[in-house]
Amino acid sequence: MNQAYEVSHLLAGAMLVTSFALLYQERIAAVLNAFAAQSITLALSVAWAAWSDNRPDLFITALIALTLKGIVIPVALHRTVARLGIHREVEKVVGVGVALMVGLALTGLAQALVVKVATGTASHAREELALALAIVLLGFLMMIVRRNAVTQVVGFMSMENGLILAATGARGMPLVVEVSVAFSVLISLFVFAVFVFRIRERFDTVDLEALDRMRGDSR
Amino acid sequence: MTRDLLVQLLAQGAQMSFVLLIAPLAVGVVRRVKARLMRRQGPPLLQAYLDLAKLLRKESVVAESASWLFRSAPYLIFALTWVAAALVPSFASGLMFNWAADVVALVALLGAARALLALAGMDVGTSFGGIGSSREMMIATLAEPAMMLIVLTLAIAAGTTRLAGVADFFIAEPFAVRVSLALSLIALIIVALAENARIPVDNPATHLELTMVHEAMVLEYSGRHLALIEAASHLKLVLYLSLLICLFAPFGMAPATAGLYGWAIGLVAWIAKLLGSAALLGVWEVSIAKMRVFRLPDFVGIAFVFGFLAILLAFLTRGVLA
Amino acid sequence: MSGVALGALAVAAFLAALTRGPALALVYPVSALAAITLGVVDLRVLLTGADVAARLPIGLPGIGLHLRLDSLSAFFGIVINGGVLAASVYGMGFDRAKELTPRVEPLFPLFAAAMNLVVIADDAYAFLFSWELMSLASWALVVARHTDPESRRAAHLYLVMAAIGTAALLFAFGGLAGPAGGYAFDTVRAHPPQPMVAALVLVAALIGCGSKGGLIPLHAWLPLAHPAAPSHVSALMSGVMTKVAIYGFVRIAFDLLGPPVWWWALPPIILGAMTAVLGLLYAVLDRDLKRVLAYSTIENVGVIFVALGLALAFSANGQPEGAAVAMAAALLHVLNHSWFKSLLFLGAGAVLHATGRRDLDGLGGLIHRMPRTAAFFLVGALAISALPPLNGFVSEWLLFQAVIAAPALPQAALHFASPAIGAMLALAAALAAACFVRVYGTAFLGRPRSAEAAGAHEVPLAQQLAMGGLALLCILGGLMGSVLAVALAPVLDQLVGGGLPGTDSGPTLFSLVAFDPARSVYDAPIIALFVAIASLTTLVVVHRLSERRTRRGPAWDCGFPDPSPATQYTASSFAQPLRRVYGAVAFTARETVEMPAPGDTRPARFSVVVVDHLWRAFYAAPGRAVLGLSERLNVLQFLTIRRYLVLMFAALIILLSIAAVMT
Amino acid sequence: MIQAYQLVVLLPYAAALMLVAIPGYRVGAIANVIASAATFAAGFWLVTGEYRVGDYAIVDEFNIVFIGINTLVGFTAALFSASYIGHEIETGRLSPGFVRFYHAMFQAMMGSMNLALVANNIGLMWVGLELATLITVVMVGLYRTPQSIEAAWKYFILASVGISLAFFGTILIYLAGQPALGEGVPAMTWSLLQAAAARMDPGILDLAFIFLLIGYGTKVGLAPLHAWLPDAHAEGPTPVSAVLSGLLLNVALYALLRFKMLVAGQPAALDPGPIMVVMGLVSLIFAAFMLYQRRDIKRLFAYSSIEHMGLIVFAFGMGGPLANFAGLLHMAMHSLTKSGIFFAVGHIAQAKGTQRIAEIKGLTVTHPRLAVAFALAVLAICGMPPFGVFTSEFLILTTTFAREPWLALLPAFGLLVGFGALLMRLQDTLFGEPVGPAHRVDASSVPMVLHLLLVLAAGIFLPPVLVAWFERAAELLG
Repeated sequence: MNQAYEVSHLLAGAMLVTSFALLYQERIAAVLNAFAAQSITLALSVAWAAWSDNRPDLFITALIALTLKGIVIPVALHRTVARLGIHREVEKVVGVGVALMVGLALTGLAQALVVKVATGTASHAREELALALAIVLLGFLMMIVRRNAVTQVVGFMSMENGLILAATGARGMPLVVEVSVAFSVLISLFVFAVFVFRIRERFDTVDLEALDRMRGDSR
Repeated sequence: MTRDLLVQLLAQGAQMSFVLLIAPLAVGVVRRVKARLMRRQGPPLLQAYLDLAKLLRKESVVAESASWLFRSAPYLIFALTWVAAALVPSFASGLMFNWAADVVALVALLGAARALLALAGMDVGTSFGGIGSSREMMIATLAEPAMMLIVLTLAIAAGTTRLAGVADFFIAEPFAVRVSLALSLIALIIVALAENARIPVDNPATHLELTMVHEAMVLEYSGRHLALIEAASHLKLVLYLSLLICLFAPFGMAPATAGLYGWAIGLVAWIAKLLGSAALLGVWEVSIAKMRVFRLPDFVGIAFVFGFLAILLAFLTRGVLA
Repeated sequence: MSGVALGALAVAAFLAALTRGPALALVYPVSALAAITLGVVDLRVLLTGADVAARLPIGLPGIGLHLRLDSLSAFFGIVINGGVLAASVYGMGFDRAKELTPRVEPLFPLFAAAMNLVVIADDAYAFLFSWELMSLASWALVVARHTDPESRRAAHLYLVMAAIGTAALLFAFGGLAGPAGGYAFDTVRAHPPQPMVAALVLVAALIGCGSKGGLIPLHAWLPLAHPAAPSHVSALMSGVMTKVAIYGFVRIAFDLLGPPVWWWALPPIILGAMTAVLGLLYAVLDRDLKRVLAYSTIENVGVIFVALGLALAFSANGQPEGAAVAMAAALLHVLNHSWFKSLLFLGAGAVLHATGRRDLDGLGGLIHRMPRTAAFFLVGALAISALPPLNGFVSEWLLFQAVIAAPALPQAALHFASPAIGAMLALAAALAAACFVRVYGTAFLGRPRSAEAAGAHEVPLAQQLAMGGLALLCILGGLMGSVLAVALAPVLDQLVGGGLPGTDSGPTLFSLVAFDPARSVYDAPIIALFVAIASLTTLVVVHRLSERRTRRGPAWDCGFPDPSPATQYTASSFAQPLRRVYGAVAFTARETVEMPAPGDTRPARFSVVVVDHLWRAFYAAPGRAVLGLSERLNVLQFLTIRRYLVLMFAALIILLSIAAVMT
Repeated sequence: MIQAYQLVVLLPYAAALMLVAIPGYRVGAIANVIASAATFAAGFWLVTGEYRVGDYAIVDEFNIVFIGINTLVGFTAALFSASYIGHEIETGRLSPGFVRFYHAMFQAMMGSMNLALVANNIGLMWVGLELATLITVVMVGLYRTPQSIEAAWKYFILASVGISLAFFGTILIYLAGQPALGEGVPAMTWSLLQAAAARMDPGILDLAFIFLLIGYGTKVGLAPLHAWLPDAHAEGPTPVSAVLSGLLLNVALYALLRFKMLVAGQPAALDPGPIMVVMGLVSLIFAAFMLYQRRDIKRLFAYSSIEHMGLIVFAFGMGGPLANFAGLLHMAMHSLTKSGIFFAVGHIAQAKGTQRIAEIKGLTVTHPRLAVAFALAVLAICGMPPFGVFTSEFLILTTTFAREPWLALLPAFGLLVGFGALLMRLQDTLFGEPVGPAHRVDASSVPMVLHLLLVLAAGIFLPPVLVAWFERAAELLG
């Protein structure tokens, strides 16, 4: 039994590494590739959980994670960046070093929070929960330390990956498939809005600050 | 019983008429002493009576813009002052009328007279009436707090605010000259000078527009109205003098129960003391010049300070502080 | 129960009068009728002493709405309904076409009903419900002349201050009711709060009722709001609403808080004395007729709070007869003030109605053109200056007797305070006399200073009737002071357990006795009688002795009479000595005279700068602080989406680290 | 046989599907009103029916009141929007094309909100809330002006982050409940979780409550998370703002309170009281100060919603039966009054053709009846008697002072600062010389008057049955 736990723990650890990779990248293309890697690892982990707990419905989630977030969305975003001629570099609010340090701190916080949990629950569920919490926090961090709209979308999606990981980690939680479907709808709406919004409004810079000049309530 | 009531009534009537008759004499004495000290012949002692008689006979000229208030004010002012004067025990304490009001009511009656006079001053609508009224009211705001402190000291010392009661207390122990009472005596003298518009506060004899206060208000009066106003101011002077005498030099005053004989002695003593204090006032007025209007707050302020000190000392001596 | 039924009828009548259109003119007769009905009910309860109570199922769930008409409420009910009656009779004088608007008339009965409700409320919710309704109705009345920005600003400040007062009262009743929520006054009386909470409750009640009454430093709204309302409404606000504020304080401090502690007396006494003096200094320096009256309301509220403070001090030291004298002074002053202040405001309304001007420097000589209003205003002015035969002096005399008895109190703080308080009250009395001589002198006497003043005409009969009635009350109140004091016996007994010595103890039936006849007596009728006899005899004697001829001629004016009315003393010139003496201290008043260089024909310029420190410290500064802070915070509305996410992230991380650290 | 609670949820969804097929605006509006009326009838039937606890649906004292208010305000909003949107189309501000799916979205939103209220399963409730939020995002962008797109975009991003955090909280609740209730659906049903609260794991429960507080708190509009609310209210059409302010905030707070009940059941867990008190006070005082700088009338009342939500969260943070009762009462009164105010604002915007306060003057002269209704509504929200908000604020402040005298100063300070600003703006709009156009207002004023009457009635007399529900729920809240 613990052999199954070892593999799922390994895959969750791999996803955490990709989250740090997201923070590390300089160019948008690299960010998208790192995100694709994270989604594929998620798909493997969900498939492994489905196989080891013989819960067939999880295979659908794994499939969605693989196809939609692993392949379709990164490719679409690659093409958007190319078509719109959005400049390649990632506009950083905080340097890479600082971002990584904060990431480590968040992971430490996640560990501290989860270690307090009484041993009543199965121990491996606690480790998986700690990793999932760390991934969610790192996804959130990604959204706020990078200025590009694309990196924000990626941050949001990596946060959502953390959620799906936590959901699959929770043994026997119903509705996981339905929720992962709902989330993928949400994300596609997100990307769709970024895609449509950009072309029709012809904004040159993708920097969100530019968006705010059109405020309704002037100072 | 009715005989006793009759006697009381008679005594009260006598007291009121005495006060009225002697007032011009007191003013005459003050003017005569001032003149003699300035090595002048000075007007005859009865000059004030002659002035009043002259004014009564002259016709009264009233300004067009004056209203009924202007013509009726003199009568009211004279009546208020006369009743106030009747309240102050002169030759005997405990007369029939004095339980009707205490010191606070007395001060308020004089306040009413002053307010009516100020209003009458403004009625004609000339600038001098305005000057007189505004300065008179300002001086009043300075004098009233000091007067209140004096009343408070008397209440602490004598335990009552009825003048008759205070007089009886001082008759019983005339020589209890405590420091607090001395201080409140000085305060009362200063307040009296301020209220009667005597020298340091206001010059009764002047008609120099910018300096006069009381005279400015009565500038427009003539004939019988002016006579009444003059009589009222004389009465007010006698009132304050007899108040000083009754509170601080009551020897010779007949107690409430004394018979006719006691009253006679009291009357003689009272007239002597009254004329004596009038003379002293004359001496005082010669020895000091009139102050500028805006130095009055400091002058009357002295009365306030002494009044407050009197109370603190009264607390001390009466051991109330325990 | 008939009382409550009548009360309900009156309230229904009030609300029925809320109709629009031509029925507007119906408002005042209905209000007058309702006021009379309620007045009769109050009088019956006050005299018989039989409380009338009722419990309606509405209001707070589980507690319901308690109403009770006990002798204290009855007394204040009489004050309220007297004022409402006078204002309604005055209101009937408005002519139908021009002067009735849906902005004022429907709110008048609502305002009156709310005030009556406050007085009969017997639980915290009903009290505050009607208290806030009263503020709301009067706010709407103050903002009736909405086109004038001044009255809009006054209305805004007024309702904000009223809200602050209500918040303070909420705290007071919260403290009284305790965590269990026992809001009915009976449960509150059953278990009074512990000392610490009681102190907080007293401070909160002082702020709440003081702000509505106009205690310094919570007064600044009153002189702006009261004049802005129509005159008969400002008469109600000044004469009656401030009394409802005092009722609130009396109900909490004397009835609900249980046995008082001696230092409770200090805040009301100190604040009251300061309010009295400062209120009048404002009044003396102000040039707007209705604002002067509003400031003098502040002064009278200050005097009443001093009396209440003394009553608290005496009853804390177990001297019921002293407390009875102080409380009688307070209650009589409430009654007297509601009469003469309403009279003065109605008079000011009549002047405004006749000349259309409110500034004193534009009036003058109205005594010739409005003889009856001038006479009634004179009675009001002399009454408010506390001059003997009238009613103002009765309560002032009782208050002075209480102050004179104060040195007997054991606590050092109280008995050193008594001379200071005595001096300040005497100063206030003198300033009041100066202020109202100035007002009456500039407005009614002398020669008219403007065309409007010259063209003034007498007001309709109904308005004269209202003013006349109040003037009569002031005179009767002055003469019958002792009768009123005795009528107060049940109220005094309920509040302080003592009573004034009966009328039989004094020399005559009408002599007012403070402690005992040997100590101090004031017999108004005898004094008035003697003054009348004296003036009549002098009249007869002088007419027989002297020339009876009177000649009308130009004013003497020291030989050079000037026809132009500008030479007369105006309101500000009359106040100049007082400004020099007192203004420099309280308002750093500075007068600068700028003389032109010799040979220069330019006229000299005289300017006066009066700085209102209280306004600057307690109103301007906080106002600026709030606006400044809101400007700085406004940045948060214009951040980018990323920065909002940073805020959200920070909130999450803070909470997570708290959770990590805590358990 | 169809149960009331099923009807309340399925009816709007069915109506939504039907409305998608109806192209015309006029017919759509009427259908929308009929559907909302039917939902209101179902809601009324549910409210008067008896409680039942199924495995997916629950009807108890706590959510019965909110279903009632939800369906009522939904109906009045539909009534108002029928005439309001019609006017907007006539004046050309909205082209018929934009409004194509408006009614369908309206009904779908109502259905999702009812789903969230009725759901006994915390996952289902999350789905209901998420759907409602996403639909309102699209409706906020209805006008297709740059400002409304910007507002919708901001609302979308912040709401999505909030939704995902809330979902994470839901997973944690499931994890915390798992040891006590075993795997599968039981560990996500309210009634069972509530019963087993004492046996749940305190550590995970704290973590879960924090995530839920931040996640659902975003939709409640508490201070640091409020950024979407002012712009969404100002740029969306007025009926949407009314529903947003009146209902969506309440449904999110309802969800938050359900979880507070859970945490209250577990004494070992962190006490949520102080956290909620702090967040409530921060929102209350922050929003009060922001009111002074607002130029747009709808943003003004959006910040007033943040202020009142802060006060409500403060009341629940204080805890104790009386404070909880006051909080529930305030929630109900606020939703009725605020939606009433937004209806009035809709009228004013149509009468004056603008939302900028500087350009709205002298309403009492040009539209006296509208001005009086608007004045009464704003005074009601400021906590003036005789309206219901006064009762709840009375209870909140007195109980707070009785327990923590010095703490009571803060909410009072916030309310007074807010009152100063609202009164200043109210007087600016009502009084003075009229400025700008004075068009005829043809949006129906029935909803506004109905809401005012309900709040007035609650201010004077609270029906015992309502009081019993609130008291029962207040005990549950701990």
